[in-house]
Amino acid sequence: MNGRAWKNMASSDANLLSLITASRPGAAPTLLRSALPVVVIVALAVMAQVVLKGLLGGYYADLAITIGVNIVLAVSLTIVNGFTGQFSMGHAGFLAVGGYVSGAVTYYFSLTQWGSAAAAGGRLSGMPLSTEGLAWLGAGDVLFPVALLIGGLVSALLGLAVGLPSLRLRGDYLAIVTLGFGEIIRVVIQQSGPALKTPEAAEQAGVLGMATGLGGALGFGGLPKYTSLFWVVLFAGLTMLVAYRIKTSTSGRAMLSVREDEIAAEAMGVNTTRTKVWAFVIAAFFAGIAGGLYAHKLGVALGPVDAGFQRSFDIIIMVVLGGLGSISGAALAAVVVTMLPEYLRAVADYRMIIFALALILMMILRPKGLLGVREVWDADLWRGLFRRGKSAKGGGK
Amino acid sequence: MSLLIAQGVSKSFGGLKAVQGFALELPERGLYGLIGPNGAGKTTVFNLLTGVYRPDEGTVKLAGRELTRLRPNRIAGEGLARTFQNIRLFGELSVIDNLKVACHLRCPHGMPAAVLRLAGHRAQERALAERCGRLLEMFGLASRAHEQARNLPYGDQRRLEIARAIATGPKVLLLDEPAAGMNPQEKKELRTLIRSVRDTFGLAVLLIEHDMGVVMDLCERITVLDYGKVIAHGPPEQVQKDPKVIEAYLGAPAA
Amino acid sequence: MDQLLQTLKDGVTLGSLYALIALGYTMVYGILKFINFAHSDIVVLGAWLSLTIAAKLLALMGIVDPPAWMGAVVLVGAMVACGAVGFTIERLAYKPLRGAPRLNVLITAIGVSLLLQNTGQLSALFGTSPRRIPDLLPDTTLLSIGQVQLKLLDVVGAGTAIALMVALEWLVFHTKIGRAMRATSHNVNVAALMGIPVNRIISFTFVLGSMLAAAGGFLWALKYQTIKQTADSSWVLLGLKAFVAAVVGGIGNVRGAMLGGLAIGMIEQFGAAYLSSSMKDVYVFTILILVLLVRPSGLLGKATIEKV
Amino acid sequence: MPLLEVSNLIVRYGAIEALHGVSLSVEQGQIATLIGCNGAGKSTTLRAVSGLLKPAKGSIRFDGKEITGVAPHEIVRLGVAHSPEGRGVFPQMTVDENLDLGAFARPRSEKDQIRKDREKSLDLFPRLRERLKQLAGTLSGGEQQMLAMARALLARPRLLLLDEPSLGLAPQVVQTIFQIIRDINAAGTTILLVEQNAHMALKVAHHGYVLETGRIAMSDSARVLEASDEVRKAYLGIG
Repeated sequence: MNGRAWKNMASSDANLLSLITASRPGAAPTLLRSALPVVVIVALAVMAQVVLKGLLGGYYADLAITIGVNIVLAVSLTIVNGFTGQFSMGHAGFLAVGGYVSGAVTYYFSLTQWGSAAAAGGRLSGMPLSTEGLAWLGAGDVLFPVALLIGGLVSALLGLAVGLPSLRLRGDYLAIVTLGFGEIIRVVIQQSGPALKTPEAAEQAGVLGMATGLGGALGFGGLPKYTSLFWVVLFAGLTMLVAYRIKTSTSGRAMLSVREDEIAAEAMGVNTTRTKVWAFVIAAFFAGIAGGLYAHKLGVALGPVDAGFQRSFDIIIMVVLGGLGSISGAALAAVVVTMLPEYLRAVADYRMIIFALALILMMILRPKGLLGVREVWDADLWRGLFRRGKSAKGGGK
Repeated sequence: MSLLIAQGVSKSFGGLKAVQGFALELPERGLYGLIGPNGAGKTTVFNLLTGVYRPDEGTVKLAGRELTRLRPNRIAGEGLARTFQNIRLFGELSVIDNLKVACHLRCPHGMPAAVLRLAGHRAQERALAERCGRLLEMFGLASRAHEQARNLPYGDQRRLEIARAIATGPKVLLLDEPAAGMNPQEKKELRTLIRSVRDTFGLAVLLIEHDMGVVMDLCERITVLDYGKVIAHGPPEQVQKDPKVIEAYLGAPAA
Repeated sequence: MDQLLQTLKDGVTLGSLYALIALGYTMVYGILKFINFAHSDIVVLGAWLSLTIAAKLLALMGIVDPPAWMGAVVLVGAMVACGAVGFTIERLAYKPLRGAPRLNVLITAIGVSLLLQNTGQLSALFGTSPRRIPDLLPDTTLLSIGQVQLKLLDVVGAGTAIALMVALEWLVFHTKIGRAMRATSHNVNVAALMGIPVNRIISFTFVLGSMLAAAGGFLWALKYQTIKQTADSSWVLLGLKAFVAAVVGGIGNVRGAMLGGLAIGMIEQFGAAYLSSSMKDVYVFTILILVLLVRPSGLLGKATIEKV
Repeated sequence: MPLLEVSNLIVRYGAIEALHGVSLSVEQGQIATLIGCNGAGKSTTLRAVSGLLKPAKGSIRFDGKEITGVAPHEIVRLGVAHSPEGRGVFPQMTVDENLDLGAFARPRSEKDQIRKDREKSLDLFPRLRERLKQLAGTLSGGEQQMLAMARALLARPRLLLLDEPSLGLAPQVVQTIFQIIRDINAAGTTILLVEQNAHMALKVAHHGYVLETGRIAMSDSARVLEASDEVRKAYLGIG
């Protein structure tokens, strides 16, 4: 024991609150440091749109967009399944909600305001401007992010509804309930009426009519294709940034503690209920955004297949393979899982069989996933790997 | 007035009366023990005090505030911290993060501040790192701050659990078999540690322990449970000689 | 009146099918305390194997109309094959995870489920297009009350399901191995102290559950005739509903699974008939959520206390 | 040669070493008792002997045969029955079924012998005979203990491991249980008895071991230990 430390503590274990208020540095550098990553992400997004798109060409740019959407999905699911250790299997449900809601916003807004559901043009979407916008931006540059946010928010609201049962359920029971929720969402969307085709029809149907005219089981077609590399890189970046900032904060540590040991977490003062529900809400929000991006890439808000559990399983595979709780792991897995079938013919044919086997083997050989909760930039991950490598060479146990 | 007061606390599981009419008065800076044979209901008492189970009857008060129906996290907030019989650390988290989680209640800046990295959040993180770092130093764990908790040797895990409980900023500390599985040297250090913790932080401590050497040496007063009931209460010398206690431990003397 | 009778009949035939599948979930949960997510895929395998065996047999004998005994042969064949698959899965995927966190076992089960689904899709196996099983039973109407027809198919279907359940009930409650299963489900360690080879009992339970699943698949094929590809989402729904039945009845409880199966079948059919048929899946999940929130241990289950 | 010989047994639970090299032996036909306060590792020792725990080091020999690492159901077949701590009856099964499970490991050919053993067990525990059709979960604590012991006897063990048979029982019931332990031993079964109730245990046993935090602190004939102050010290810390 360290005697000096004990004396120091005795004299100065002031309330943490006073410690916090005591140290208050200047506001300006803080603001800069807080905003810098966002600036970098925006810059990257612009570069992706301006430079990368041309370099990649149509096919690969398209693939990159899919990868980006999958990163948003995998990282957001990591917040629930990885951070808090609750097992959600209905993530595709939120994807669907975001897709349909944001689709409804862009489609019907364009239809009623500009007389056509077609894209109103947007520089950030890489489209020529057809209507007047704000300053040098096109109308679509404003409409699209607003629609995405609305989709995300509605999805987050549903996340709240799904998160609430998690107060009383654990593990596999919760998994089944989220799967059921996802299905309910899908079934309910399928009950919606056909999309309204003309401004007059939309006008007549009113807001409620438009909100229920989502194309039903056929999917919601004719959406303006706003999604570009810019938007995808932007949101993938923001999702990772937010996830990272949560993980390295009081709230994030609370989430991880719930996953490690719920009873101990409560005994340490963590409100496990609120923590879990927050995780569900945030994850649902970003999944909703991903849904919006995906819908405005295809021009169709997700047919039933995209909202179904097959899609949820896809996302789970990424999260599990990457490491339950690792943001960079999930993002990496999203890249690999999306790209591998595109590059390897053999993988394309047996795609799901290979991933299923990978899932099973991973659970037996490396139960925490590739990276566990750690990130690729964590020094201790590499040290750990190195040490293990050395001991293996030296004969090991 | 006593700091922690339990009165008539009872709990049944199914038909089994696990704890019946448990009563305890723990004064400020008191160092008390709770002992009893296997299955006497000691850990259940801890679970009742900390809200893991809800008592069927009885009240628990801490510094005059009623704890009886609160959820465990609120009870921790009121100043009752604990360790667990079968160590429950957050194994995948680093040693220092284990302590940071325990500072949860004293962190006013939540998710929005963290996502926007506001000044408050930064200051909070700095304060957390400083305070937790100091705690680790006190417990001799500073060099292991960034290791995963599950990789610590057993004795360090026990100490980290105590440090974590301290980090919540408690008024009362409940220790569930802190010496279990320790060797004599570690036990000796543990005794010193528990005393220092009490003195430094001005806490009241209640501990469950099987090692009578530790209990008799440390505790000012001892409560003995048998079959869920308090059968004796008093200073160590008195409890040791109590025929009811001897019978509970050693069995009825040969007839 | 006709509608009520019709709905009752549908409820019983569907419910007995759910019950049969629910038994597999419940037995595995009872012993290993995890949801065998791949159970529904064994049902699918059972349906496809039934089709394959029936088709192969007809081709072999060079006839078009199957004789009456063929149904039994197909059923037994599918059950044996699925039992073997269940055994293999348990040994290779689940056994290495004894004592692992429940989440890991659940993920493995999802992996196994995906593996079965997608392997079945291979063109060398069952392919991706739906196929029709040969008519194994004549389309005879046994009884008509008003518009409601009771067909041979209904009676054989529900009869087989009920017979199998009675057999299982007998096995679990009146035989030595059944006793060993119940003992293992209550406490693996104490069971081992009785000299029960617990690993063998667990394997046996998997085989038994898989055989019942195969029977469920066979009866499903008999009832609906057209069999969809193995990764079709309707299969997952079927499995989920059977699982809901097991939870509603009280997971781990063999009699509860039967009761729950019947209850879910009835709820689905009555909801479809009297409310809205397109929302029938929603009713089932609403029931699941309600049961889990109000009485998590199910109708016949017992509440457990978590040890701290 | 002793019937059971345990040497240098080390058992770990994860990072915790629960037994640090325990050695003990039980002579054929005797009762040996392992006493000590809880947490000392008594149950752990029994669980290692019956195969529920795999020791990290050390050896366990039964009747001269190495049984370290053998699966528990095989060890039962060799003639070691273990009545576990907390009794471990199957509460949702009848007393009858519980008894049947006790004889699970015995082959069908012993049917008649099993029936006879069953009668003998029920003669030892007449209370159980009245309750054969009752669910075991509805029995009182003492009756459940009797059931656990009767069930263990049905395996026809040469060595019976009894874990805390007095736990949670009223003093009078404890007297009865210990009388039966004597009777069982008199009928030829060797017993390793784990007890917290040191007085009772030393009274019935031939030989005693005092376990203190994973080590054997004392080993002597039961008479000597009974008279010794050391035992009291180990339990209550009275110097």
